[in-house]
Amino acid sequence: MTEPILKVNSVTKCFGGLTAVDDVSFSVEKGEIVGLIGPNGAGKTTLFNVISGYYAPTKGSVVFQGNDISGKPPYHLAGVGIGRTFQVVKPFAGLSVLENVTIASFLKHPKKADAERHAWQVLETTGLADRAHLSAAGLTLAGRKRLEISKALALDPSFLLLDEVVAGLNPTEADRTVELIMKLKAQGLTILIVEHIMRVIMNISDRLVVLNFGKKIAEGTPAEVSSDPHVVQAYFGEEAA
Amino acid sequence: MKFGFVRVLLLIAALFVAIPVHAEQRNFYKIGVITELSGDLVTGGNITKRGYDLWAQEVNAKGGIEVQGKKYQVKLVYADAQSNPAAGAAAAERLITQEKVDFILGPYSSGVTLAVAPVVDKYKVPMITGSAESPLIWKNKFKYTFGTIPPINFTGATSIKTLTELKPAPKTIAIIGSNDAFSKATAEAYKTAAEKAKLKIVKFSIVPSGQDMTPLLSAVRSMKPDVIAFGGHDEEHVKFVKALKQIGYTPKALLMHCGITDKAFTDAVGKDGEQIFGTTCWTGTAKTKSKVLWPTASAYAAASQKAFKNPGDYTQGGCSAAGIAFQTALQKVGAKPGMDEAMRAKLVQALEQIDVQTFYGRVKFATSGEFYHANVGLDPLTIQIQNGQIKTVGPKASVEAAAQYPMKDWKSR
Amino acid sequence: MMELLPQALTDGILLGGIYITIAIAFSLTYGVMHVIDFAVGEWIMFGAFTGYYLNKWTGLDPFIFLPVIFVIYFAVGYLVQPVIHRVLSGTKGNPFLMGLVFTFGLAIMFRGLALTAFGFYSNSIPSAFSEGSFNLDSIGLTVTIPTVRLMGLAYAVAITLILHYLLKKTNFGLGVRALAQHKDAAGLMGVNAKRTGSYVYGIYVGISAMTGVLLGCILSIGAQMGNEYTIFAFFVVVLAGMGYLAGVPWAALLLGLVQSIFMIYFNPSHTLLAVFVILYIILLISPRGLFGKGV
Amino acid sequence: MKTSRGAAILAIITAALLILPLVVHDTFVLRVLTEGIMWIGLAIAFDVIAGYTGYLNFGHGAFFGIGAYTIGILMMQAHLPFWVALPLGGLAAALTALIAGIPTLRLKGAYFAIATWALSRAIQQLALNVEFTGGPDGMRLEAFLNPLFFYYLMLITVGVIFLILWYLLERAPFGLKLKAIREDEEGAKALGLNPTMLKMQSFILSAIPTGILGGIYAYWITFIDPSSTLGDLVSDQAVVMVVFGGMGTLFGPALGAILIFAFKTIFWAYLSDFQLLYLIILGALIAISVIFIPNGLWGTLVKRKAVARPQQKPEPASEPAALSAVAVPEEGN
Repeated sequence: MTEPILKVNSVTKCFGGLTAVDDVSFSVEKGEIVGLIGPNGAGKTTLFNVISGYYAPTKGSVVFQGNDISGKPPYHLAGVGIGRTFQVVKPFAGLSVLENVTIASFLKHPKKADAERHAWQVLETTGLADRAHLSAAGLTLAGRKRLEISKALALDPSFLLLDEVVAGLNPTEADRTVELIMKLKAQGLTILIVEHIMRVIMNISDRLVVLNFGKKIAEGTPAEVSSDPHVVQAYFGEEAA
Repeated sequence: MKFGFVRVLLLIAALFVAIPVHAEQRNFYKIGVITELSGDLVTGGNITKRGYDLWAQEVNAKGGIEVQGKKYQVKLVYADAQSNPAAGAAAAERLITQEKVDFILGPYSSGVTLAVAPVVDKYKVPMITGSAESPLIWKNKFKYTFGTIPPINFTGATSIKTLTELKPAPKTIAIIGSNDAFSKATAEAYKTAAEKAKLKIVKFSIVPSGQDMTPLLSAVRSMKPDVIAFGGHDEEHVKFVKALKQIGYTPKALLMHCGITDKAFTDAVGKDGEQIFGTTCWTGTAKTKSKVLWPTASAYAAASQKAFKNPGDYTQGGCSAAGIAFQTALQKVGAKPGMDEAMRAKLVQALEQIDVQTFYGRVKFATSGEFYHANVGLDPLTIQIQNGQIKTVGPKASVEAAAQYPMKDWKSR
Repeated sequence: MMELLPQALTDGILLGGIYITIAIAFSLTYGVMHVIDFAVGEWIMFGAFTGYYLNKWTGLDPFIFLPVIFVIYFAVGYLVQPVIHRVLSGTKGNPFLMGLVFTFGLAIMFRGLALTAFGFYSNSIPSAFSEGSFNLDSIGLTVTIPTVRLMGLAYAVAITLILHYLLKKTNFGLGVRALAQHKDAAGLMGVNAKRTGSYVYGIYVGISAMTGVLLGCILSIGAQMGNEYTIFAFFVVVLAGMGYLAGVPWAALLLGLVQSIFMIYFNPSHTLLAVFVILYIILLISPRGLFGKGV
Repeated sequence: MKTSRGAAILAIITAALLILPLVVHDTFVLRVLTEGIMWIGLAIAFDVIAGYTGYLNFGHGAFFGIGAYTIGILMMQAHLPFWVALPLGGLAAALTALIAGIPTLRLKGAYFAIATWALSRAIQQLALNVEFTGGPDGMRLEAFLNPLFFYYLMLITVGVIFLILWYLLERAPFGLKLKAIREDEEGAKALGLNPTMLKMQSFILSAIPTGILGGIYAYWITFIDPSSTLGDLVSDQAVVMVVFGGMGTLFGPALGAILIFAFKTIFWAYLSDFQLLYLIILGALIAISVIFIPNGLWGTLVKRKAVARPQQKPEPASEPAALSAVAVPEEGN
């Protein structure tokens, strides 16, 4: 068995007295899509922030492609191949869509012309090419979520962290995004995804990791997880248990 | 729209170039005035402007300056130095090259004067400043720059001397100066004079400009100095007197500088201004006699009162005297309007030689030493505010009234 | 030198009182409207001259006019605010910066108007309170407290308490706090953002104008006096944490004490240097002001 | 807008400025142009940190003053020739930016603006209180009053500054990276950008030209003192010029500098009896322009043009809406 691309080893993250992530361990194999689910406040986004370098773990470590990356700044992680999106989308509102993506392309294409060409390619992939010259502030929510993915992709990452890229979209748009994610997987990208919409996450994930109150309560294939009593209890409360 | 940009540029360029630059034949003297009409020093700048204006009015009212039997009117052209040396230098260049002025009446502040002086030297156009009095100006020995107000290190000693002659003689002094060029030089001049007069200096402090000085004065109060001397500007004088009064310390004598001779000071502080000493070279009641324009200081004060509802102070008088100095030198060399470089050089020579009695006192510029081209003809005066009037209390030869000493307590006024 | 300490502390606290009056209302407007008002010093200056002329014409003590001046300038502020609101709620450019530059323009214009209308001389507002002072010799301290400065401190405390009461105990205050917390949410709660903003700005301009009268009694007045007070208003508010009202008195007292102690015990010429360096260092250690509670 | 046409027009303006002294011999005109060019340089340098990076530096004047004092001290006390002292002035400003930037660039918005203001005031107080600057008396440099020398020196210096900044900010990736920092510092990190480093580079890039211009100013004006070179004048004026012209562009601040300086100079030179009116008009102008052209003059002009002219794209636009809000790289923010 090959070395997993990402290993999360007993990661704990505390804010003051509050433990947002509590001793979580799991790993992601190359080429798979792993879903990270859990009720609101379960610590998913915090864990994302730890993996992408926005927070240093209080305890434990994150190993990416065999290197300990815990506590490394985000821009360093982008450099080693980790791309991420934000749950609250963060477009550079004053710039055009193309410029937004070009900025990300600079990572692997230091020349401006190359970066722009690369950005166009990414926009073709994500279906935003027709809106390339629009101001990013002028995009719809769906467009902005697509832009988030485009920016992460423009980094040419080997590992993608997607934070609720489907939530809030209408069914058609959601389907298009799912299609895109599957296409990325087919291209060989490894993806860790947080998503609220069960229909989506159950369909696309190879495996699921379930968090509740900062702790990992289950891990396995979607089928395994959905029948796990802990998970059912976490999601539907005591009445269902 | 890029063409719009070009058009704007061209328009601006045209505006400057279009101004006629040919030499003028004229039958009046065109005189440049560079002073601070805006910015931090707007008060001082406007006082100098009044001095220059009053001189020009008076000259013109008398038909002009008589040179070789013909009378020429004077016309002042102003340029605002914006309390900024760079603007002062630009003003000089504009007045000289575009307005083709015959000579220049200079800025209020020493800083602007120091930036203007090299420019007038370059173009060989004489300038007299009626106000700037930093010792630095004269040390630089600019050939074309003169000043009618003697430098502070020339005047400071007199008032300290007057104070030491009072009975019972003061023994201790605290000296405070604001941290600007003029005020700091004033404080230092007082310090030098106090050392020479064997006064014990219990405190010598320079404070940042414009600040509340109450805490410092509290410290001074604990040392109980007989004399407190302060170098500062108009607004600081008001603050200083009020602070001293608020903490309730009345020294035997409070010495400030010429700023208090302006009526605005007594207007502002009222009876709290009483009995404050100052250093000056001129008051509206000075015993001066002159054949040029105003016959006496009081005639000048009356004219000023009529023109500006203010009898004028030492700075304003110095500025009017600057005009008189030029006037005298012009007559001496017979320089008619539209002077060439040779004539202007002669004018400078004449300025170096003049020794004239004016309403302001004697004007005589030093031609060597540390006061090069500063007026050393004046006798510094010690003045005191008595019943809202400026009275000369020293030196002996000029005394108008006996010094009131020690100072009356703030509370019993 | 130690016997000077009580006086040094007293002077510092009294000076701090002056800084409170300059900064507290300014902090309120920042908290609510997020505008850095460069014209704060000019409002103070206008108030000072209004007090000066009212005193001159009527011969009455300027302290009597404080309510009149508040009413006049409250109205002025109330009327000016919609313009600032328009600048700040613009969608183009950077509204924060625009607000700042807008008030900067106002400040320049006001200074020009004041020089034209009031002339260039410095002046002073006479008051019966400028005469006396209290001595604490009877309790064994060599401390003098000038009555007029004590009035200044009392005014500062009164303003602070009134603002506190207004914000914490009234419906209006609830609206203001809601607005400061979140503009959109406040709107949902039925707070009229525009109207409330106008009241707040009116209160701020009114208080600043009254402060001007006080400064005229304690220090001096002049058409160009505004700039120096603007700087100190900014520094106090930044030190307190911008928009954090409760921090203002402490920050103001700290600045006053630093200035006073420095003038008495160190080289007075370095006083402002010390003030700026201390402000700078505090910002570096605690980027949101002394208490870390600025917005 | 087409780069070739813009470049051609710039070339024409440059050529015109280069040959101008052959036609115009009036030294006052040369002086005014020299100062105008200086303000263009100061405004665009200020815009690097303020407009492109989004950090409003109220201490910009400190770099100018430090440059001026460095040249003054090195020439008058160390007796170094001007050409040796001048780069050292830029270096001194860069060092100041480095030392001041490490802590201040962590601050945001108003805190940064006021901290930098406090810093510049502290530097001014320092200059007032130490011996080697001459304290409040200021410092005089040896007068070398050659108008042509200073005109060409200023023109070439500002021209070079403009070209370097134009390349770095509009052609190289650096400018877009700075804009990313301005728009969203946290988000930029995820894209591999190191904000701390970029902000520092931007701060230094803003400081060096400013320091050099301060040095030229000192030698040109021959007198410097704390109130004129280390006061608020440079910072205040730069803010006004940049906001009026249009932030986050190079042409905007240049246009703002030209118009504001021309307005100021014309008023000053030919309407000097109305100096107070000048303050009132300038103040009103700033306030009104903020209300009606929040993107600055250049931002507004370019936007209107951009809407009028369809943007060329590699493929046809599929949505008509795309035309209504086309953005171009120079767009101000």
